[in-house]
Amino acid sequence: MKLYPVKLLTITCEILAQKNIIEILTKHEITGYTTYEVNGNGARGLRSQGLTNEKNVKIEIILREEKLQDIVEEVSRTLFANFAIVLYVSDIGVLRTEKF
Amino acid sequence: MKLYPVKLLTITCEILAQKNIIEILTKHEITGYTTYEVNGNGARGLRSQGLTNEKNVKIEIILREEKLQDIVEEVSRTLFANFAIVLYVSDIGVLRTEKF
Amino acid sequence: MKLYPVKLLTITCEILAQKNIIEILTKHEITGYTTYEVNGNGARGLRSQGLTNEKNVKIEIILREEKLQDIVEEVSRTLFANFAIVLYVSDIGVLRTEKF
Amino acid sequence: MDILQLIQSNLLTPIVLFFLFGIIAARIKSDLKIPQAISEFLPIYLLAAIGLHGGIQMRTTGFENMLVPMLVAIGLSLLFTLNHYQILRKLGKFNIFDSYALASTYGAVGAVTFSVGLSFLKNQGVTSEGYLAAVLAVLEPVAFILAIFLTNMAVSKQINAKKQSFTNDSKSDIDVGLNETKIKLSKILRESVTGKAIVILLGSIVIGYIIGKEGFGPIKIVFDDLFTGAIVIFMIEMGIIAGQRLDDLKKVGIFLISFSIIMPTFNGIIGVVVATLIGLSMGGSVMFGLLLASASFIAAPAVLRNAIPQANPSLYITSALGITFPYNIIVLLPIMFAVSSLLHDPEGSIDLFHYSLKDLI
Amino acid sequence: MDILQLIQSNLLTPIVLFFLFGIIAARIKSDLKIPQAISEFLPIYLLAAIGLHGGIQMRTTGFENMLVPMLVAIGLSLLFTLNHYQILRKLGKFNIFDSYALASTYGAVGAVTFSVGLSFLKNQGVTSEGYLAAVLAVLEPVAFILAIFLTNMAVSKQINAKKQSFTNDSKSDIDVGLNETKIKLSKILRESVTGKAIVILLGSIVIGYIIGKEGFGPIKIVFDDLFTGAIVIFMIEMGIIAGQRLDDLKKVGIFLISFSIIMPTFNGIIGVVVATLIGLSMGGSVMFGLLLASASFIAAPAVLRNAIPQANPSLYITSALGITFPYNIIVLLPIMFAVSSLLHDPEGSIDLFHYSLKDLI
Amino acid sequence: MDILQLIQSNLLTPIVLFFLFGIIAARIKSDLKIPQAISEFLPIYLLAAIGLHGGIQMRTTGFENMLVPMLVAIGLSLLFTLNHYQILRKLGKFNIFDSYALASTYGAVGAVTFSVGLSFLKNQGVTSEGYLAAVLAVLEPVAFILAIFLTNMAVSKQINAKKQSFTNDSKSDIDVGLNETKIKLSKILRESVTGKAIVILLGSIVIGYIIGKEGFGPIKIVFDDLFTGAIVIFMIEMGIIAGQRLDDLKKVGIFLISFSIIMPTFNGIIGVVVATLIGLSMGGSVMFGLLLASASFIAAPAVLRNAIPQANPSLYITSALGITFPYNIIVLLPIMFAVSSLLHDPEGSIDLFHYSLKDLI
Ligand SMILES: Nc1ncnc2c1ncn2[C@@H]1O[C@H](COP(=O)(O)O)[C@@H](O)[C@H]1O
Ligand SMILES: Nc1ncnc2c1ncn2[C@@H]1O[C@H](COP(=O)(O)O)[C@@H](O)[C@H]1O
Ligand SMILES: Nc1ncnc2c1ncn2[C@@H]1O[C@H](COP(=O)(O)O)[C@@H](O)[C@H]1O
Ligand code: NA
Ligand code: NA
Ligand code: NA
Repeated sequence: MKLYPVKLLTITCEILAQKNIIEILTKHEITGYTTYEVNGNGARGLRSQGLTNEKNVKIEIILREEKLQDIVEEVSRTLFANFAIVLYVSDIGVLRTEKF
Repeated sequence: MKLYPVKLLTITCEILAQKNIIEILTKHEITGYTTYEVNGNGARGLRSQGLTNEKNVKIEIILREEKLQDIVEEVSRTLFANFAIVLYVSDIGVLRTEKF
Repeated sequence: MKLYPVKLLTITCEILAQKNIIEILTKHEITGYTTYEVNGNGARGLRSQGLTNEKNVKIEIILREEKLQDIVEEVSRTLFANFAIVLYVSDIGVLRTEKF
Repeated sequence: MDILQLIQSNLLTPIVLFFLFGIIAARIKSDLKIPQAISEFLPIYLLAAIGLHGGIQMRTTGFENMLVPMLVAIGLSLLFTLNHYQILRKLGKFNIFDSYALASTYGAVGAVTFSVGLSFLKNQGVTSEGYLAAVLAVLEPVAFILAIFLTNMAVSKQINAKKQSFTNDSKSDIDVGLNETKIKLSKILRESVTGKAIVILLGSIVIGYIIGKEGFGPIKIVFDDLFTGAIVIFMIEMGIIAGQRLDDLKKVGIFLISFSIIMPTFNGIIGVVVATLIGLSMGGSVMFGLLLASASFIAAPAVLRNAIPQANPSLYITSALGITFPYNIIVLLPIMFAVSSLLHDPEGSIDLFHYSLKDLI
Repeated sequence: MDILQLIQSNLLTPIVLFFLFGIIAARIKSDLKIPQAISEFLPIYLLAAIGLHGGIQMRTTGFENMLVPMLVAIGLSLLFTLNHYQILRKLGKFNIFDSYALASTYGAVGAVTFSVGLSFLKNQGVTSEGYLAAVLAVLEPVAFILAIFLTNMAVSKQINAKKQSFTNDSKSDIDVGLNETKIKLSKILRESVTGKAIVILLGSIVIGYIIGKEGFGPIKIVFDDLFTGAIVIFMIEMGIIAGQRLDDLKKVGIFLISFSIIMPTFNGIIGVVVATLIGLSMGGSVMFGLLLASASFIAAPAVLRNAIPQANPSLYITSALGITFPYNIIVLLPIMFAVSSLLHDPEGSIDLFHYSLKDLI
Repeated sequence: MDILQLIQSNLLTPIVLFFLFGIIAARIKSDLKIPQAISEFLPIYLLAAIGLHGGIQMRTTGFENMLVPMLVAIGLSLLFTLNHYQILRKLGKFNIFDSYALASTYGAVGAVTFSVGLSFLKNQGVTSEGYLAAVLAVLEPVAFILAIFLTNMAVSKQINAKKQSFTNDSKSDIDVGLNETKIKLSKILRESVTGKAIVILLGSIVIGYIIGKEGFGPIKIVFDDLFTGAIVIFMIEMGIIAGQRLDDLKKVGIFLISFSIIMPTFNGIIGVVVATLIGLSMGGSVMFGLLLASASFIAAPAVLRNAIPQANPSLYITSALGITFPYNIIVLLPIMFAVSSLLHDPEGSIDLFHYSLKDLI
């Protein structure tokens, strides 16, 4: 079973920015992603108390290196200034590259 | 503190396949894993609405490279065809290899 | 968009140890982290049933390599003996190193 | 009241209206949803309430008269499952897996449909036999077990056929099927019987039976008075889920859509008639018919996804939840009520043919 | 009873006490919290109850008399939003984004405040017009839409100004604003109207209207009798959240704190007076005033965070939830009640000046 | 009714039956569970209801007679904790950490047990002193504080002993213990007092005291009428958790199992007798006994896991939840009820020795 190298992009952001991120993904023709609610602490303070709208969400996207650049660029350009957000990339191996 | 290289296998799949995966792990004598419910979108459509049974779960297993191959092979052989499932492997470092 | 290499420290532990870990992070002047509740199985048995206090939590910290050693050392020294806990480190890339 | 009037007045109950509301909310893509913890808790609560109620009533009426209805229900459920299979496979041209999955989904019962039925009768001031809650519990696994057994037998038949071209020495299909099925079946059986729906239902029946009417007193407000309100809240979520599924109707196809309406009608009416023949009350016959008419949409996916993973879940979930459930609670329930009224009191107030009679006179 | 007495007696109701308790629990950093699923479910439940209640009442009173109050409320809400903006921008020196965000937060309405108001009136044995629930639903998006439109227009004005230094050929600001806003506005409008609060509220009004009093019978216990208890539980969580926000008051500044108290008082009293003039009942005028006085703290962040992301959310959330909400339910509600009593029955029992009169005699 | 009859009739209440049902559901490995949000919310609700009830009653009876029972309860709780330690360390041969952890778990109180006790009395038509809710709140941290103090002192004693072999200049153990404990203790104390159980309980007592009976009216249905039904639902989850723990009984060992039954009986009966002596009512004495008999299984793990992390949590959780809790609510509660009846009315209807008397005559 050979594992093919692809990228995992992980975005942790306030829940109200999720929609914007999914829109960016859709625009770049990426339809596969996984999301879940998380709590967090960062430059914009504790995000784990209060109303649901003030929670965080983590969005994970497995994608090929080719698409990574554009998406990272667009997310950072349009959302970094106004939202609580953190983003990182890691190297992973998958079986079926045709899926991503 | 030296970090020893091991593998992290991450499986995102529909919640009803969780049992099958845990069974495969048990068969290969792996008892350590972490699970949590997630939402997702992929080839089998949006998996974040509707009944609980239609949600996804993420299963993470820290293991030695030796065991990785067999498990990945069995999961892909028995579950890929019939379940919504995605699987990837990453390199991590741990302190106590004897635990895994 | 250049990605700068930093470390991702992931700690999976029983929920009652979360406070201790956050204290260690604070002591080392780390204020950014993400947490979420997970279920798990390990040396200390199934941690996904029963009272909330018996659940697990996952804590993820993006940090620079310089701080990693001290924190890993302190967590393992003070918490490994008495708590259900697992810890691993991975390599990731971020855009804004100044945040971490 | 004729049937149409009954359907119309049923359409205007909070239960049905909030279900329709949920569908609309989903269609206009509202972000309305009942939090998962609440919508997971509500079926447990509803089944506990049904069970307690049933148990308390069984205490006064005794089990002895329960045996015949129970066996008849099991027999009909098995018969219907086989009948569904033939129709789906022969007429519908579905593959073996989808056919068996669908056949058992419609052979099994729907606990939520049952709750709505009880509430409907309560509203009409009609009672039903308490032991039907026990029939509900027993009926749930039956159709699945049959379908899983037959699926595995069919699979081994195919395998055997291939083998036989090489060798002549082979066990009968049934033997092989039995063998290969045994492990899977015992697992499925275990899972069915320990499944939360059956466990809470049977447990509550027993507890209801033990505590009786006086013991029920202090918890009556929670497990009786709040019942209809709780269903209403659950119906919002059911409506939302059904609404989200409506897009999948295209994938389901016109054959299955017709099946999802005709089959329950057929099964339900037969159920009402048979129940009347074996002596059930007017309300009891409606509930008996509803048991047979209802399709399983909460238990089915959980069981079938692992037992017949080759089957396409969107077929059986969409048709059971998106078509049959609304049809059952909106249209078929009043129809069966009318039929049962007619059968139990042929001279009675419900006059199925009053327009024709009117025309004649 | 004079106003002070009314405030004092209001202070000692479970709703207000549990809210204060929640604040204290948060201040002493207790780990007390209402699980998220419950605190997400409660507003849905409260709005369903309000809607059903309103719908049932509208059936008896009819809509025809609803039009005038509805239009007046919309007009006042728009007027107030513009007024807020002027005050915040000119006097408060806030930037455009914060000014519009705050202006619309206070121009919009608070459904939770409305629930508390209904409960307050119930306690006082006073009724109000059912159709106000519909006014609540319609009023919610209005202020946001105006603010978003004006923000986008302002932004394009600036862009245009820059462009004009290079070229003389340019469309009017309003055209550009309209254009750029259209896409955003239609999206926001869609999201507002399909937002869970409005959907459940409108849906329940319609259902209440259809089922009427008899249809409501079986679910009355859940959607009426449990109402006040449910608010009490929700108030614990609201108190906790408000308490956690108290630290942010420094960031908010003295100007905004004053604004958060003076503005609602002004808007609310005007609301009561206008409502009385257009013929609303004593209780209805209180609720009308409360609609205008209340600030939105559940819908506002969800809408504004995406529509005006440049605005600082901690300003509008903290002032609306941390200051205005407690002020409204503890102090302003009794004041408006007294004013409305006075206006509806000038000879009546509430004597705003009884001390002065006493002193004179 | 003699004790056996009382135990038997208690066994057949919904509360006990649903607890047993939960155990069975866990044993047969059913996937039944109450969603976490609900089972986290229920204790908050139960404590609020207990607190409100207690506060309202304290308003009529006043605090003045509360002081003596409160001090006696604290004294007994400390004494019992020390006693437990001796038994566990000397007879049970447990290590220091496990001994102190277990000693305080049994010295502390169980709020859930208290709820069940109140419901039991309600069923028997017996009332109890409202201020016992306040005793419950005060009693919770006491045993933990003592145990943590003593553990830290013991640890520093050991460290000191080692040091002394090198040097002769050393502070007394108590000084060192005090010092090292201070930081930890003040933290634990803070956490105990701001822990959700105590906060909601004390808050509700105060609110109940302020609003009194009339203020309670509109929320009575939620915080009184639903009480027993809510306990029943919670008991399902408690039963499931206890059932999952049953496997751990082997690890607990025969000594600790006996301890978990004998100790509560001893503490409870003493509690009933002392309460009777200091003048509590018949029902109040039962509740006082139950306070002392009960072991903490919700607060204990949360406090001890951080305060004495060296102790093995499965020992104290399993014995408190798996053995003592069921024993208390099923067997000991009726026994204490019988004892209290006897003590309060020696000529009364409960006749502990009716068989022997019968035999004699
Ligand atoms: N160093 C970090 N490690 C892990 N997660 C982080 C870190 N910094 C921020 N986050 C997450 O990202 C969210 C937004 O961060 P911020 O924009 O800094 O408030 C936080 O609420 C955390 O969930
Ligand atoms: N590209 C992707 N990145 C991250 N998660 C994915 C991706 N594709 C699929 N998934 C997850 O895997 C689940 C199953 O995928 P699928 O079998 O493609 O429907 C989805 O519901 C997602 O949670
Ligand atoms: N091999 C593993 N892979 C992933 N997670 C693990 C593994 N071992 C343990 N864990 C997680 O770490 C927690 C504590 O582990 P332990 O201390 O071994 O009981 C478990 O409950 C799991 O959530
Ligand atoms: Na059926
Ligand atoms: Na307003
Ligand atoms: Na005790």
